[in-house]
Amino acid sequence: MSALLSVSGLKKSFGAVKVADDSSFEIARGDAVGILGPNGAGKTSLFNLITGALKPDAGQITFDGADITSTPAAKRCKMGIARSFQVPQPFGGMTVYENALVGAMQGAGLSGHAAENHALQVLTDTGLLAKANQRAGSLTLLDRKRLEMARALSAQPKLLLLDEIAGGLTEAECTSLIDTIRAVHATGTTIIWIEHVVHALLAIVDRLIVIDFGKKIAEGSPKTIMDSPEVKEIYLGVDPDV
Amino acid sequence: MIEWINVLVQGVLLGGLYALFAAGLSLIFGVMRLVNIAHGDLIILAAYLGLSTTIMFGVHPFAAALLVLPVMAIIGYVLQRGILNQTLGPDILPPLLVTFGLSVIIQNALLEGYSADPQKLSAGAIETASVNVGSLTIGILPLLTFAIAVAVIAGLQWMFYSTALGRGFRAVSDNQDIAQLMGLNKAHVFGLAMALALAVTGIAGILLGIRTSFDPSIGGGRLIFGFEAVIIGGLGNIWGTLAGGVILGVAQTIGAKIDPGWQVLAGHIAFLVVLAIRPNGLFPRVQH
Amino acid sequence: MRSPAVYRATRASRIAMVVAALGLIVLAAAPWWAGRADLRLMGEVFLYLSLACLWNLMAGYAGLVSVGQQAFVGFGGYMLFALTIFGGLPPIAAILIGGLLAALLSIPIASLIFRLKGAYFAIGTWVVAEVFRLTFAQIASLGGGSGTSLPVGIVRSLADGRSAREALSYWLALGAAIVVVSAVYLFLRSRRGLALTAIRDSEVAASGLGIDIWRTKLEVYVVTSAFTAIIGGLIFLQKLRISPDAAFSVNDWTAFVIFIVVIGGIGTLEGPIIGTLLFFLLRETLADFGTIYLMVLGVVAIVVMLKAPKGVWGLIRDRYDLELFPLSYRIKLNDPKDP
Amino acid sequence: MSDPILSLSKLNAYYGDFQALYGVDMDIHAGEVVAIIGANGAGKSTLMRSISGLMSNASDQVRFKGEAIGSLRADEVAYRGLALVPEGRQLFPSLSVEENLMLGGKVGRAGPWSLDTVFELFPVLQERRKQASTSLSGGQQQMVAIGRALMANPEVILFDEISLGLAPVIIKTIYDALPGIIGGGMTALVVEQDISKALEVSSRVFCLQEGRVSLAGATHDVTRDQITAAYFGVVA
Repeated sequence: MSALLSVSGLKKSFGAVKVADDSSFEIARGDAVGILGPNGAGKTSLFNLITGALKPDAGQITFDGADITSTPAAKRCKMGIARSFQVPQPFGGMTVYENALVGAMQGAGLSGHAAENHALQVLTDTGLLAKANQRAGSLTLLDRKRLEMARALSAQPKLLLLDEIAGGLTEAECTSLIDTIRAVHATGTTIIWIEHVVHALLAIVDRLIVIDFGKKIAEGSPKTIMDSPEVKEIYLGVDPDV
Repeated sequence: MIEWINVLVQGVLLGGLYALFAAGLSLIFGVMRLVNIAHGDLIILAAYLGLSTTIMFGVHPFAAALLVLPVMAIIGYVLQRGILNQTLGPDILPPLLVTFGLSVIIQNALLEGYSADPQKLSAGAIETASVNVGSLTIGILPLLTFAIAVAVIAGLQWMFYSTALGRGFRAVSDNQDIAQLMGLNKAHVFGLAMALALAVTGIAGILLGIRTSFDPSIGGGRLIFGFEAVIIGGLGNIWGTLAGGVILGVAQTIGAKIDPGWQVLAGHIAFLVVLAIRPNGLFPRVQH
Repeated sequence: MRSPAVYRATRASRIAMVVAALGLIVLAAAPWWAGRADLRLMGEVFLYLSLACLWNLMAGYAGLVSVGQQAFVGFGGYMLFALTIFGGLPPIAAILIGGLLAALLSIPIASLIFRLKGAYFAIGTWVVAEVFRLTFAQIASLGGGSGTSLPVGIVRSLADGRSAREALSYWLALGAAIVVVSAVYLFLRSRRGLALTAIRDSEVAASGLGIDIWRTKLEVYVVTSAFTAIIGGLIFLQKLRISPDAAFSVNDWTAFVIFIVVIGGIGTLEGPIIGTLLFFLLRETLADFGTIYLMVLGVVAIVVMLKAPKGVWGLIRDRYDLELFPLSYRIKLNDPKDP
Repeated sequence: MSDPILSLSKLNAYYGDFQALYGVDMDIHAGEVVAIIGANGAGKSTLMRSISGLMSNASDQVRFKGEAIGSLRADEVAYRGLALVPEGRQLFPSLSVEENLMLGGKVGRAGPWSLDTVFELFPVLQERRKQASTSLSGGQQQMVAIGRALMANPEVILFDEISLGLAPVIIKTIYDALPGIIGGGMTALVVEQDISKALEVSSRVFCLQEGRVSLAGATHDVTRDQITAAYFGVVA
């Protein structure tokens, strides 16, 4: 079976800083993959390249059998790629519900009651329904992060890219977030998740990719990766001997 | 043939004046990303200040510059710290609207104070003096204007790259927060940049006033000439601004040669053509 | 538990709708109760209201801050003159065709000036307007730089008698305002309007959610240009005389319009309406002071931008959560649970 | 014990509606090296912004040598002798290496640091003094950022994630240079996600979690388990 997303030889640099250095990997349909790496390793840039917010210097991205390397961002969303932003980008002047409605109408291409109901469902699933009428600009950071996920889900993606949505959550909130993501994954949505809160990540993903300096330095099952001394050193900065 | 060379030379020299219009615009955009819609009206304000000074003290316009330049600089500093600093931010509307408001205020204040009658600064013999180069006759005033433009731009370039003040301008332009950490008060630095920009505007205003007649309504047009010179030359490149001014000046004199009504239009068309083929201008600053 | 319901109209919006309908009936009957000068003034109010609504759609929603809308006002005005004088068209047809031509013309213009960003886009639009002004000043058959008047025959063809013509001119202005406000309202209420509002708030998120930003902005620019030209035609149908300086005046057709929108509240539908009323209130009050009035207007605009950037309507809305035009989607929660 | 050189009392910090710091208390004494650790989003950078004046707070929530500086601007704070090495280096791209350093010295405080002593500390910078700062490697850029802060001859220096995005060998070079900097009696706050490096150089440690101090103590007293608990909010 062909991969849903395949990235090969991806390169991107800003001046001397390489954010993607010959990155290659494949994500199969239904996968849940975690991405680890220190701050500034190029994780968010990788998402920007996959979603089309950045143009690569070299390399190829294929999605669902089509070469999307030079496809505009908006089209990629319609094809089935949606993401959450690490720094939340809510439509601040619109209500929470309208934020989700944009994804339902534009990304998922629904209209009328189908769109309205889908947006409602997404808010129910992500626990934002009680705040549906609130202006997104007045949300707390935590709710903004929830909204990031809700909006991405509202586009009914085949591939969902989550960028650090668990940071700063309480234990209970984190558990409910994990439940939500697990439910999304169970419906067949493929997930790539960048996360520093490792225990949350490990509750969902069945594979980890570690990147540093834009380079993929390890890939494998969570257990192999987390036990690898070099990953411990690079990612946590913790001396493995301690 | 000689006629066309003459057109070319006149155009280049006219470009000096446009480069002076543009230099202040370019400086403040470079330092604080501000586009000042009232820039043209400030040029005209400087011309009127020059007019009042020459009348009040009975001095030559060049001597009047000694008063006009510092006054314009003070106006710039006060304007920046009093009003314009509050408009800076990611949203482009506040600076645009506020400077638009200033433009309307300045225009109508000048109208109230000086009436709509066209005025001119009288500089005496220099206005008509000329030198002959081969079979070309070149006016001293346009030549002087061009030389001043080159000197001003060279001076700005030197200030920007070789002085502590320029270092501060570049640092604040790069990263306001970090510059603040180095002990630079950005509100003050922006005030200084605007003061310097309006001092240059003062030079432009006086030279404009000697060259042609002016009235309170013509500021908008001067803003557009300056803006076109900046974009043609390429954002962030101060020598490019001179080149942009020259190209605009030459386009205008060629247009005027074909039909007097075409002078300004030809300049605009040159600008639109550059925009169509080189949207970043002819000499954009090289990104490191 | 029943599922939550989506609704849009609020009590305030229903009341506003009824009040507006009654008000419109009264306004439509104005030729029978208002004096000649008042009728003229009200016609002018409606045309400014239309321009303000259109500029607000472009700048407040699509982020296209243009200071060159006088290009299309003047173009529409000149098309009225050119198509009636040389084409023999009836004035109203000429105005509508002028709108169509403006739409066509705006496409190549957009492809050029959309290359400029932010404030440079703004001045770029101004350059285009200057090109229009200088070009029309070159057309000798339209009076060149000094302009021309609408021939008496064409004016007479509008309606019999002066008061009938003035009533018609008033109704056209009123009708235009109703059409523009309704069109902008219906557009913003549609799914495309929702997309445009999303672009207003965050372009990066909007494009990530499947919205083609360039195309959406182009559509807004083209439609706005067409309507602005039609309003321009109506303005000069009222004036009966046109010249390049009057037709392409940056102060009359752009600066005042921007002030209206900002004072009223940019990025809202109610803002331009309130702004237009305040603008004319100020103008009529200070009319005797000449240039002072314009300086006061500039000061008011600056103060509003610095102290209350959301404008008068923004202040009211934040305080009372009011919405007269029901654009928002609201959710009625049947079973509010504590989070 | 003498009065603290830097003292935070009930420091709250907000981004709009969002509260990033909740009543943080901290006393730093002259000559101390204090580590501040915490997960992403715990409030470390907000703390640095609050102390350095990039974020404005209630005036008496931050005191420097007894003076309430919480509501001063960053440039005013800089003149009083507090310097920040910002996260991500943030050199001025239009300035050369030397100009970046000279700008650091703009506040004109007297002390041991000058262009010469900075070049002595990081000799590679002397060779590249005329180059554009963007043409340097990440590690060299970090040296410029540190040198730029030193040029102010501060009494307290804040290091915000100086190992971020640098290869381990480079991090080692930078940290090897630290004793030469803070050995001279300078007070330092070291914010790090590289916990072991932070603990290595510090005598006291504060751990932040969700905007609150979750652990404070002498470095040699706290255990790895305590840190893990304070860091992640769960016992691993």
